[in-house]
Amino acid sequence: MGLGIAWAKAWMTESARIVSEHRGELITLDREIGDGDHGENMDRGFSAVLGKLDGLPADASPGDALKLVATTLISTVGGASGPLFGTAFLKGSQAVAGKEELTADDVVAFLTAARDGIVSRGKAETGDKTMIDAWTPAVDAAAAAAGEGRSEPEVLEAAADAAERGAADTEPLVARKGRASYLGERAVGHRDPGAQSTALLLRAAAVSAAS
Amino acid sequence: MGLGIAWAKAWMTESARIVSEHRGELITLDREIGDGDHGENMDRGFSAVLGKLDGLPADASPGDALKLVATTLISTVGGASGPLFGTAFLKGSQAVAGKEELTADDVVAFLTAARDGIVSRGKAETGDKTMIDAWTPAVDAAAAAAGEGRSEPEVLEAAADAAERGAADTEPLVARKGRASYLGERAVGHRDPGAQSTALLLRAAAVSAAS
Amino acid sequence: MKKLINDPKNVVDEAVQGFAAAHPELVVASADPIFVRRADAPVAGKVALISGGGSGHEPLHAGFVGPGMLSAAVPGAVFTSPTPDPIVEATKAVDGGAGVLYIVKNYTGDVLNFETAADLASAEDIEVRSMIVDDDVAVKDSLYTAGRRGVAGTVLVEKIAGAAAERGDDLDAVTAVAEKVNSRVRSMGIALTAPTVPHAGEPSFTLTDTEVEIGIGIHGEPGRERIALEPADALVARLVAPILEDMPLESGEKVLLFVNGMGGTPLVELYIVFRRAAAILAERGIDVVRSLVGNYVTSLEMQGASISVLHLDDELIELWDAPVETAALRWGR
Amino acid sequence: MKKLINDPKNVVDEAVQGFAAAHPELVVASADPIFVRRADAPVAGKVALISGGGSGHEPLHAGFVGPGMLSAAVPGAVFTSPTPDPIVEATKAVDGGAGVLYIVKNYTGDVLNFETAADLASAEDIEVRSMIVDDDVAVKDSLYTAGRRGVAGTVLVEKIAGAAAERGDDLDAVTAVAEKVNSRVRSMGIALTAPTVPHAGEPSFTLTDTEVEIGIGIHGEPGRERIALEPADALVARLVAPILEDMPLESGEKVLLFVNGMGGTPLVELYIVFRRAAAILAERGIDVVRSLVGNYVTSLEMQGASISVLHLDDELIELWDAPVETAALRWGR
Ligand SMILES: Nc1ncnc2c1ncn2[C@@H]1O[C@H](COP(=O)(O)OP(=O)(O)O)[C@@H](O)[C@H]1O
Ligand SMILES: Nc1ncnc2c1ncn2[C@@H]1O[C@H](COP(=O)(O)OP(=O)(O)O)[C@@H](O)[C@H]1O
Ligand SMILES: [Mg+2]
Ligand SMILES: [Mg+2]
Ligand SMILES: [Mg+2]
Ligand SMILES: [Mg+2]
Repeated sequence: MGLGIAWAKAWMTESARIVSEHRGELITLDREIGDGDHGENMDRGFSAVLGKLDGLPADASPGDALKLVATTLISTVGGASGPLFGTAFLKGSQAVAGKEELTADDVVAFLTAARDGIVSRGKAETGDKTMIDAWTPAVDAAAAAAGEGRSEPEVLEAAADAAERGAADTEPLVARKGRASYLGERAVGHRDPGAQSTALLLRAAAVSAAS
Repeated sequence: MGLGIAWAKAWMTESARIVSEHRGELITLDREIGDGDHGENMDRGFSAVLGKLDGLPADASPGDALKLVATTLISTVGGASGPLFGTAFLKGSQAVAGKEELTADDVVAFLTAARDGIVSRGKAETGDKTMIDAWTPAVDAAAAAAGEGRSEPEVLEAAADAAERGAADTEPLVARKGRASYLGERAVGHRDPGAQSTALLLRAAAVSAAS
Repeated sequence: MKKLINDPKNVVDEAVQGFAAAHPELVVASADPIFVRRADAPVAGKVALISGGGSGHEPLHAGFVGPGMLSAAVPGAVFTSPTPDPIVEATKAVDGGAGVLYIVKNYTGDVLNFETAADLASAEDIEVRSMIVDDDVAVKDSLYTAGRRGVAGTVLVEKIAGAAAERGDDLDAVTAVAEKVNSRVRSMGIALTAPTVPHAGEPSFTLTDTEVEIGIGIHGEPGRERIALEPADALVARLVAPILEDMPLESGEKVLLFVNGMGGTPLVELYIVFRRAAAILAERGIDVVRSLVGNYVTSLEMQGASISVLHLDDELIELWDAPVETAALRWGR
Repeated sequence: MKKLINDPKNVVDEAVQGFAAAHPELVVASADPIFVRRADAPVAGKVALISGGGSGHEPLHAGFVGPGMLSAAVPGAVFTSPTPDPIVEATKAVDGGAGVLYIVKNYTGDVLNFETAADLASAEDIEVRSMIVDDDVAVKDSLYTAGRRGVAGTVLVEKIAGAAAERGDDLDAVTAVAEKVNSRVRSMGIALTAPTVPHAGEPSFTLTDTEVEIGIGIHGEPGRERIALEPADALVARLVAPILEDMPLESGEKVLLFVNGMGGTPLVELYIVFRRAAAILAERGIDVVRSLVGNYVTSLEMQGASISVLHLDDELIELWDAPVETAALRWGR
């Protein structure tokens, strides 16, 4: 049994909750090496997403839902993270378009397309201290788990775990993209806010799949 | 032996010293119920006076010196206190014009003319919480002392003592002139800075006469 | 105290030098004594306008020197009225034979020093008039105070009287226009923080993180009352009410609404204040036909704002709209 | 946090409403999505200019909307790039058939959102070009950063490109002028205090009473280095040096010197900074022939300043001097 529209909706509900809960923490991370709005941006975006979920047609697929997330994030978040997360959900939703239920491989396809979308917009490489440093380990861990034949919830859990480690691993890095890149060495010791919010979103996905 | 040019010069030297020493205190008093510049204004004025004293001709009278003080204060102090103290020294110097040495009665004439000059410019009455509340007790005390036949230093000391009491007595008053008048009841409990600087100047006069 | 200054004693000198260097097409600065005059002064046959006062209120007054507004500005030390000498020198420098109007904010020091200057200038056969600006409704005008303070309304007086001089009004007429503006403008201010006078080195007063001072002046003098911070809309209501109480306006009457920043408040906040003040006036049917929003009469880096309402008529509108070319106010040329 | 605001979420909406209410002769505001456009837009046959970005930098950009400068401004949330929708709507509202130039400050968010908007506008058959402003020499432009930031120089780009559009240049030519200004302007800033973003509620960084941050941006991002407070003249030297290092100027060359306030610094201090910066340039024989001093590209209530030097030529001087009529910059009409 794969992940259907109920999961997609649950994921977004949980995302809105977890982002709102961590709003202050994301603001603080961004204040330290950016401009202090990341928590506010994400919170604004996912509250908007929450408000749109009910408007989905009854027969919507997960891909439809995730595409709605994409356009909503693009039109409400702003900043760097708005277009980047928006592109991630847009490309990800296209990768799973039309499917009623997502299999483990679909989850990997979604995550891979999402990550690739961010890279093609933002041009960040691994180690640049951006959200990519959470997305790429997540994609790799998800692919490995799916390769081992794990279930969808397990694949998402592997992704979330890896994203969290990836986010933590941004701390010692010097940033080469985004606002933190202006800081040079002074960014060292601080976690990238977008990597942290990526971990939160993937954790929400895993939690929603498990329950 | 009355008070000659040496006294007048000593008075001004001591005034510059005492004003500079109390600069911070006058600023604080003025910050509380005014705009915080009185110490700076007085300090600027009396440093300028100090710089002019040497330029006095050898045969200058006390009145000449005090007139120089007047014009210097008028052209360097600014604010409310500049024209008021300037007028005080101008009118006072005119009252003793031409005298080589000031007797006790001359001291009273000087103080009276000075006080009247301030009143005619500033229109303050006793109890308005201004420098007048130091000048008027000083004039009265000086007149009483001179009437009792006291020496010049004693007359000045009586004036200084009375000015100090007068300055202290401004504390419970509501101001009706100057910036402190904007405060209404909120000026109560604060000493008027101009009354305080008046007391300092008259103390300088007394000290210079005694030594 | 953290400021972009060198020796606190040189703040005014250096700022005036910088000002003159930045605006050579508009002004010339005299260094000793310090004043700033129109580059083209004296303008023959036209009434000259001079204003001045303590520094720390920039762009007031030097920022308003130029065609259509002031002929000269005389800056004193920070928050300290200038002495008579520079006023007299400025008077001589700008008199074009048609006389000079002194626009004086109502502070004892300003009044006394301009008074002395007027005496000295008259002694040199220059015809001088003085008018006193006292637009601040925070201060009760009674026998028991030095009278209302001159605050942000001063800019409106200077602009409109300047236009009257530019159109060729004689000294009495220019003075009458200035008096008319003053009689029709009321202001009220609020402070969120205190300014720090450079030579004092400490804030003029202290407000906690949840207090504001209502009825503040422009010298870091404490205001009318200290209250707890409220949303902007509520604070705006507190500022507008005493203005309209003091100068009742009928529905249909025209006003200029001026929201002035005290120096440290961002423009976004000033526009939020403007929005509500305009709405309150609109609710009463009062017609805001002209407006001004910005930092024009400041109190160093103080955070806060003032609201001024000028009751317009056709003459005042025409004079307000007339061309002006100064560093801080410019249109029509 | 003490500000003259209501709900932090409504800061931008209310400020834009206030702005439009204060300047009805110049601008019209759209409420949903939020943007501000010239009252007379679209101007047929002329290239339209749009800029935008996070709010909190006022008067940038809305204060520069009007004849001779921007056609529209798109304000995002405080310090947050706007989303594509309002940019697209603004584009449709101001396109006069000659195409639209986006003037984008170099921040990842601004670049990406304007990029998406350009795609969407092109899909609606509007010809769009984008140019990126990156004048901040505090940031090393290398493979290892997001590149230089767009800061105060943006105003100069907007003014001069606006004049090119007004004189009838086509889209390519206006874009080329904007690029030319950007290639000839360098800026460097300093902060004495941090701004507080309304929705964050706390200062973006903390500086002690004796520290300043050199190479600051306009978003409360920390700067290049933190040093002990020095006299203004020494700090100015630290700002001018990297500008001239990056853009060597020969003796006799002409520049525009722009001293920009960050929002919370009084004008006196800006003029003290101008004085010294002009003197340093004069020592090298560089000719300051135009100047601008004031709070134009701010960072909320941050105290601090930036210095920009624009290397002029005859064309740039002519376009700079051309008439402009906006809320924050106005001359010649
Ligand atoms: N070029 C990029 N590629 C990938 N991620 C990026 C890039 N630039 C910025 N980011 C991410 O965006 C996050 C910041 O988002 P946010 O604070 O919402 O936007 P802004 O930086 O515009 O204020 C950073 O923490 C980083 O993870
Ligand atoms: N009308 C007046 N008559 C007499 N003294 C006055 C009057 N107005 C003000 N003063 C005195 O001037 C003092 C303030 O001087 P100062 O601070 O130097 O000037 P300013 O008030 O212009 O800042 C007050 O403390 C008061 O003693
Ligand atoms: Mg951010
Ligand atoms: Mg004082
Ligand atoms: Mg004073
Ligand atoms: Mg941002």
